[in-house]
Amino acid sequence: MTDSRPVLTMTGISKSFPGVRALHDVNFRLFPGEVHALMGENGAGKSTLIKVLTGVYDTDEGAITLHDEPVSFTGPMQATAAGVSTVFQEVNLCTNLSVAENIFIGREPRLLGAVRWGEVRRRARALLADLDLDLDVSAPLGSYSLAIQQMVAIARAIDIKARVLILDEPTSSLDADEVAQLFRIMRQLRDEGIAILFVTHFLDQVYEIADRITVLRNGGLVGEYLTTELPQLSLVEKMIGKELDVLEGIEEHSRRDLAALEEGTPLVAVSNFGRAGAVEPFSLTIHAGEVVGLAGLLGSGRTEVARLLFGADRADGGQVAVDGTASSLRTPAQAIDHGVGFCSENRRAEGIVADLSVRENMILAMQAARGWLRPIPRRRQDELVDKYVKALNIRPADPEVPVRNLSGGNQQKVLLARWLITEPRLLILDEPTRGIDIGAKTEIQKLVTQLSDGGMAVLFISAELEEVLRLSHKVAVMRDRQMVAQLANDESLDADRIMQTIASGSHREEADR
Amino acid sequence: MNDAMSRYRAITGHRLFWPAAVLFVMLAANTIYRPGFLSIELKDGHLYGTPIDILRLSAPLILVALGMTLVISTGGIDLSVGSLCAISGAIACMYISKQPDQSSLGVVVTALAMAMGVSLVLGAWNGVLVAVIGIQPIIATLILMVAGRGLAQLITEGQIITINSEPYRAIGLGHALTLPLAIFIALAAALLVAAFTRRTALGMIIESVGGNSMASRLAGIRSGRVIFLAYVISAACAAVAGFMMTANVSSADGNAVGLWVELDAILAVVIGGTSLAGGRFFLSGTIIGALIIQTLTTTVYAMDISPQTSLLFKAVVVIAVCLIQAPAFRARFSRRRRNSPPPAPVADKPKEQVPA
Amino acid sequence: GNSDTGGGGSKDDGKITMGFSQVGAESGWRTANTTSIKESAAAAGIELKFDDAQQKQENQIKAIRNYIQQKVDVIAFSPVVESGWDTVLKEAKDAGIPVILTDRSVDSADKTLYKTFLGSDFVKEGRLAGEWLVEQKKSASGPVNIVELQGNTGAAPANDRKKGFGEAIAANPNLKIIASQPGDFTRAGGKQVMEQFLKAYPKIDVLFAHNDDMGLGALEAITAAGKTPGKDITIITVDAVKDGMQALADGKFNFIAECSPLLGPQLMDLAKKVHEGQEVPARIETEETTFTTEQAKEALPNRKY
Amino acid sequence: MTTGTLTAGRTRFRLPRKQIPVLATLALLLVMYGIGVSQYTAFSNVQVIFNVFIDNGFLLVVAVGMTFVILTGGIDLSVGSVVAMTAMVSAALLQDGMPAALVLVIALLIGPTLGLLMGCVIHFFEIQPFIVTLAGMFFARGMCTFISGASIPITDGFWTSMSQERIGNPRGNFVSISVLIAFVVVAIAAYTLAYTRLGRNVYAIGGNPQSALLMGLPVARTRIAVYTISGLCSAIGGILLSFYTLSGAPLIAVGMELDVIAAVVIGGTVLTGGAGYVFGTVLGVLVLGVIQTLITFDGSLNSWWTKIVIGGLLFAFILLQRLIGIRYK
Ligand SMILES: Nc1ncnc2c1ncn2[C@@H]1O[C@H](COP(=O)(O)OP(=O)(O)OP(=O)(O)O)[C@@H](O)[C@H]1O
Ligand SMILES: Nc1ncnc2c1ncn2[C@@H]1O[C@H](COP(=O)(O)OP(=O)(O)OP(=O)(O)O)[C@@H](O)[C@H]1O
Ligand SMILES: [Mg+2]
Ligand SMILES: [Mg+2]
Repeated sequence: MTDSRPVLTMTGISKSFPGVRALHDVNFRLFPGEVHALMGENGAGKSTLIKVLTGVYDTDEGAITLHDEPVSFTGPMQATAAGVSTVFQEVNLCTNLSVAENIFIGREPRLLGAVRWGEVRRRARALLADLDLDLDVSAPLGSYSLAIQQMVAIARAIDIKARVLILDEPTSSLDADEVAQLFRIMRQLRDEGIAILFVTHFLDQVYEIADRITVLRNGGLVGEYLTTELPQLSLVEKMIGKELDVLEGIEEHSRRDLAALEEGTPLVAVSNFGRAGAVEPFSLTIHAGEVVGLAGLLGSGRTEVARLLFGADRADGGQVAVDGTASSLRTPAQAIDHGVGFCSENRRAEGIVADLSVRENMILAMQAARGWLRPIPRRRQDELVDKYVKALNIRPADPEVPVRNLSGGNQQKVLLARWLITEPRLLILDEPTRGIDIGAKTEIQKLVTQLSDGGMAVLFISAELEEVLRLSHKVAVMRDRQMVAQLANDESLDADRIMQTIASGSHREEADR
Repeated sequence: MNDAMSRYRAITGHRLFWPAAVLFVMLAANTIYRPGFLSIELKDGHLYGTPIDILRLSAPLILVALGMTLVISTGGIDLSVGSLCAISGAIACMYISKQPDQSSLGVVVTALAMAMGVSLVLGAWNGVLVAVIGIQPIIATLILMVAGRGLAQLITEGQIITINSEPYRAIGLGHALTLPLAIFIALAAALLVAAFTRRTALGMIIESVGGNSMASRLAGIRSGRVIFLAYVISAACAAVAGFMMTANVSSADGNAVGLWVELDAILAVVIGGTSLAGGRFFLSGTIIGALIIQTLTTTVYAMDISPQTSLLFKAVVVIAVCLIQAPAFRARFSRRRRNSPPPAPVADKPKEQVPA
Repeated sequence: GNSDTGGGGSKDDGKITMGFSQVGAESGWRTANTTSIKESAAAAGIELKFDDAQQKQENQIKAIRNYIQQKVDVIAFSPVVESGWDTVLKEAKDAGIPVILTDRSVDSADKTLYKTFLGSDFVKEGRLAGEWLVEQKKSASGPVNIVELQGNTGAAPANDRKKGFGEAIAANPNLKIIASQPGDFTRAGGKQVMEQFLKAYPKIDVLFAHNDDMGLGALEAITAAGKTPGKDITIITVDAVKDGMQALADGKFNFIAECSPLLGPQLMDLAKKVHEGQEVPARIETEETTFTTEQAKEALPNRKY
Repeated sequence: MTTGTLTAGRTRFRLPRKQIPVLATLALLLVMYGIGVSQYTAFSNVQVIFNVFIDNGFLLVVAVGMTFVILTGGIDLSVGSVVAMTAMVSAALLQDGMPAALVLVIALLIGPTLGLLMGCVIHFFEIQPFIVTLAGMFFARGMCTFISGASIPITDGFWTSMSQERIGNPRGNFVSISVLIAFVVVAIAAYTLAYTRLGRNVYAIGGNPQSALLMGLPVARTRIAVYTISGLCSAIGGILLSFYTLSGAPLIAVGMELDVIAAVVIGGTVLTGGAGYVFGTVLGVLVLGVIQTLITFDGSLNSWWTKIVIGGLLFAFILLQRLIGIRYK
């Protein structure tokens, strides 16, 4: 399965940021022709290890060798040149450039120094087709959803044809189909002898594709294991340092009687709500205490629905009733006034304010709702922040560090906290568990059920169908920017039936249930 | 030893340390050149000396720069402040000059109110262009920068309006507690802006809008209003600065008042550590920045650096100031040893490794 | 001979059209100059096309080009700088449009490019100021310390006045300029620089300011330092605008070399002559004088600007 | 209802949308020109248009350089002073009798060198471009006054012929050599931005410098290059200005950086970087030029009304441009 000589070794790597020791004496090996999963909780140091490897950060201590040659890259440019191709954790592409250009920039096919644009587009189309994507490659990347951007980033990295391919949480916003496509290609590359480093928080995916696992905890190395020799439970134990409580109770919760929940005036009811070019008009009612899941494939318009309901985009037409009275949801501020909260899937562009501290990021929405003239007393801020830092296990637990210094998963938790603090009546969660480790994920799922028991309505979007099924009372299915069905989450509903609904196209009759 | 070391770190790590150090070095250099530079004497019950001059002369710049700090923090820029200074000064002086009793307090208060009113309207105009219509700030305020100069001259009809009004003069030259009143006005404005932004949530909201406007919008911040407010505050600050500049020479010159002050103000803001890209702002840094700029100007006169070379001198100082402040520069040139890192999380189990 | 085939503002109704490009509106002096030109044009029945170049040579060149396009009868302008006019003046010459320079001259080698120059001689103004000082201080035995407030670095009036003044005071080696800084022709600038001079140099006998405004600003600094302007420090300036004359009459200034902005009537006169093809002298200097305190008291009541 | 049709729908919408801002600017420019023609008879003269180019050739070249800088999200305040310094150095060297060819080479080297230095400081020491180029502006202007306090005329034969050569009909409608040089610069710049790696990297850095770095693009090299390019363009602009005025004056082109930035931004380039075209910059320069021409043709405005009207026209233009932009969004 693997060669005996590692293509890449990292020995004794240490890296500290002011006040934080991100990595301490970590060893890591990568063999040709293997998929090697790097595992650990949020903030364990996975991304930092990758950034040290690719020269984004200098190491404090330690050595890296590539093909037995000591290397010390000054940046991704050098790393790429040496045959290390990387997809970093957050989508790191330029949204102002076209899709095709994002794939090829820096390595464009040229003729006498001039970029051959036709060729660039043609190749990009071919490459994306291989990933089962049909995009307008000359449209700016920013016009596509985050998941598609993620796929484009993967396409770019794969096409570099490097000897080492690094993928830092590439699957965090992809659904089963795309993951399958990605894995097909990863296997193909592995069989060609390429070494692949893969970071994910999905255990199933690890067991599906990885040959070897390295576990980090708190910046330290726990160990390196063969996947076949490490059962799931002990993997989890090694990651979090203790045993994980199971997800009991959550399942039963969602299968409660929908009819009982849907009595009385809905909290939010929209009809014929839509926006040209984004989503076809749809109707949806959400009751207090109800969790509505949105299912659909990549680009099916789930995010667009969420944005419309929050007023982030303005609907072209349709009626909105909040608590049975006609209202409008035309701006986020308006929606917040009605008690709606929205946690965006794109945390870097639409979520965190990188300059501000963890505390400020958390209280931002609440402060905005109160208006700037009524600052939240500092003591109250500290209480709230403290509560959620503990509840969501945010690390480092210092609320005054700039949020930019947090690991991706921890940033996501900060965003969640921002909305939980406002105690909304309807909380729209677009991929809330993106990039969050299993421990925190169960915490969040528990939280959602608790909140809905307490009367909060939740609109839950996730690329993971199981998660949607586990939590929702009702699942709305999207396809081609159309809401094709709304299904009660009873015993008969499972992932297969949802996939069938999507596949078999429009089920208008069911939608008007 | 470790303790002293970390205290040293803490001081040099403070964001005001380097700007303050630069200011200190400049003052020291002047004192070496002319030992009397820092001397202050009491004349007619007023403190008199170069340091006092620097404080008094930097007062208008501090005012303008305070407003500019907020605008820059929202991710904008306000080029019109110089013209606004000219307009406010022109209106005030023009009105006073037309009155029979120029020294009456009522007249001066009316003049100030009128001028302030117009400035606020013009600030609101900037705010509307940027926040409502969505024109790029640099162009939106350029319009008023060009047209505002014309307006100021229209008001004064191109003449220098000389006034003879004691209360008005006091804004620029009056004294309180042996110190120039201008210093107190600037200080009061600084405290007011600080209270306005830091005692309320305005400061954080401005920083949030400047840091990531899309995220702020989705957090429910009505960023338009915040941006609008920043331009209005900037205009108000500029108006007061205009009063000070004109009161200082008891005359309004529509063409000269506040000429290029916008550049100095932006420079002061940037030296103070606020990024032109928006986000975090530092009022105290801005004030030190303004003092540095005024000290630089005064140094040129005090050392009688020849006019032919004074700009070269300024260039050298500005770049030196920035280099010293830049962490990347210092990092490159100081081979300091790293402090011992925070205690390592002890790995509780021996590390395992499997053979290939 | 310039045949007007219509177009532009100049119908062939015998009315002269003049294109005038002004430097800007950077000072009270300049504004008075502009007003004088506008008023006299109206009085002389000349249609004036006025353009404000805002201190930019490029703008003036553009303006002159546009006047050529509009086929005006006469072009007049006050050059922002001395050099760099040959190309556009040649175009004017080719188009048969006569050019008159006012206020400041140009350094073209080809003197046929313009008909005449009307204006003041900045060097002379500086010299007059210097000569008066030499006369005043001829009995001084010890050194006389002079400080100078210059105009904008590089501006022609600043350069020339400095030059003229320097030449004149060279006559007496006791007269020494101990410091010289630009006050940018503004009161605020004059004041700020003077404040520092007063602190840096305990003994200042004479102040020479390149214009009244800087002198007026310096006055305040001198008063604030507890000195008496006009007595402790002799003040000499250039321009003779109203506020300056007032200061002179009050004895705060000691001497002003006039630089008259009232070029309008003479300019219109010249324009007519040039348009009719008459010969005019190549250089006409405006009638200018100098003022002492007594003369200022007399002249002040009928001072227009 | 398939993805295919959706994609097609987007394509139909996208093509014009990308060009709309530029087209709107062009249309408004034409409207402004039309107003001029209807108001002033001589305005319709073709030479008026040529003059706009002749008078703004150097501005155009400098604005092209600035476009590169602004596209990366930077700013270069030193351009006006570098223009002046180049003209000043040329004039001074020519006065000393140095051969024209050598003077050209030297003059064209100074600007890029300064640009290179500024670029290095900006990139390696992570200092904001605003301050670094402001220091550069002080430096270059200081060099001007240092070289000479007064203006220096240029009498060199090469310069005079470059200045006075009329291409076209010398008695009728003509352009100057500077205009041709400016067009060549524009063409090269447009090509560079659209078809070379350097150009594309400029856009990428403007879009997101962090991402550009992580994508393995040569951020350092590109960033330093744009300031060097801007310095080069300023130097060319300085030479053109010295052709234009046949002199070097220490105070020339004061405040030009603002005109240049305005032209670039009016032309649709976004100050935060990542979006814009050289062609837009050409339009931006023309807008400023035509406004200036309109004012001169009017000739009835006094000094302060001139400023107010310039501001007003600028406002009207920007407002319409913006409103059209919103409408088609
Ligand atoms: N630039 C930085 N400055 C300061 N601290 C940082 C910086 N980058 C990362 N850290 C800290 O280093 C630690 C490791 O972060 P890293 O991003 O490597 O985590 P991760 O394992 O990738 O987590 P996740 O699963 O959430 O992505 C975290 O505690 C984080 O706060
Ligand atoms: N197959 C596709 N072809 C072209 N564009 C697509 C496609 N799918 C999605 N898009 C783009 O994605 C956006 C709509 O996706 P939206 O973000 O609503 O999807 P989603 O259901 O949330 O899926 P995800 O977030 O998983 O991508 C639109 O802006 C559209 O331009
Ligand atoms: Mg990570
Ligand atoms: Mg989505």
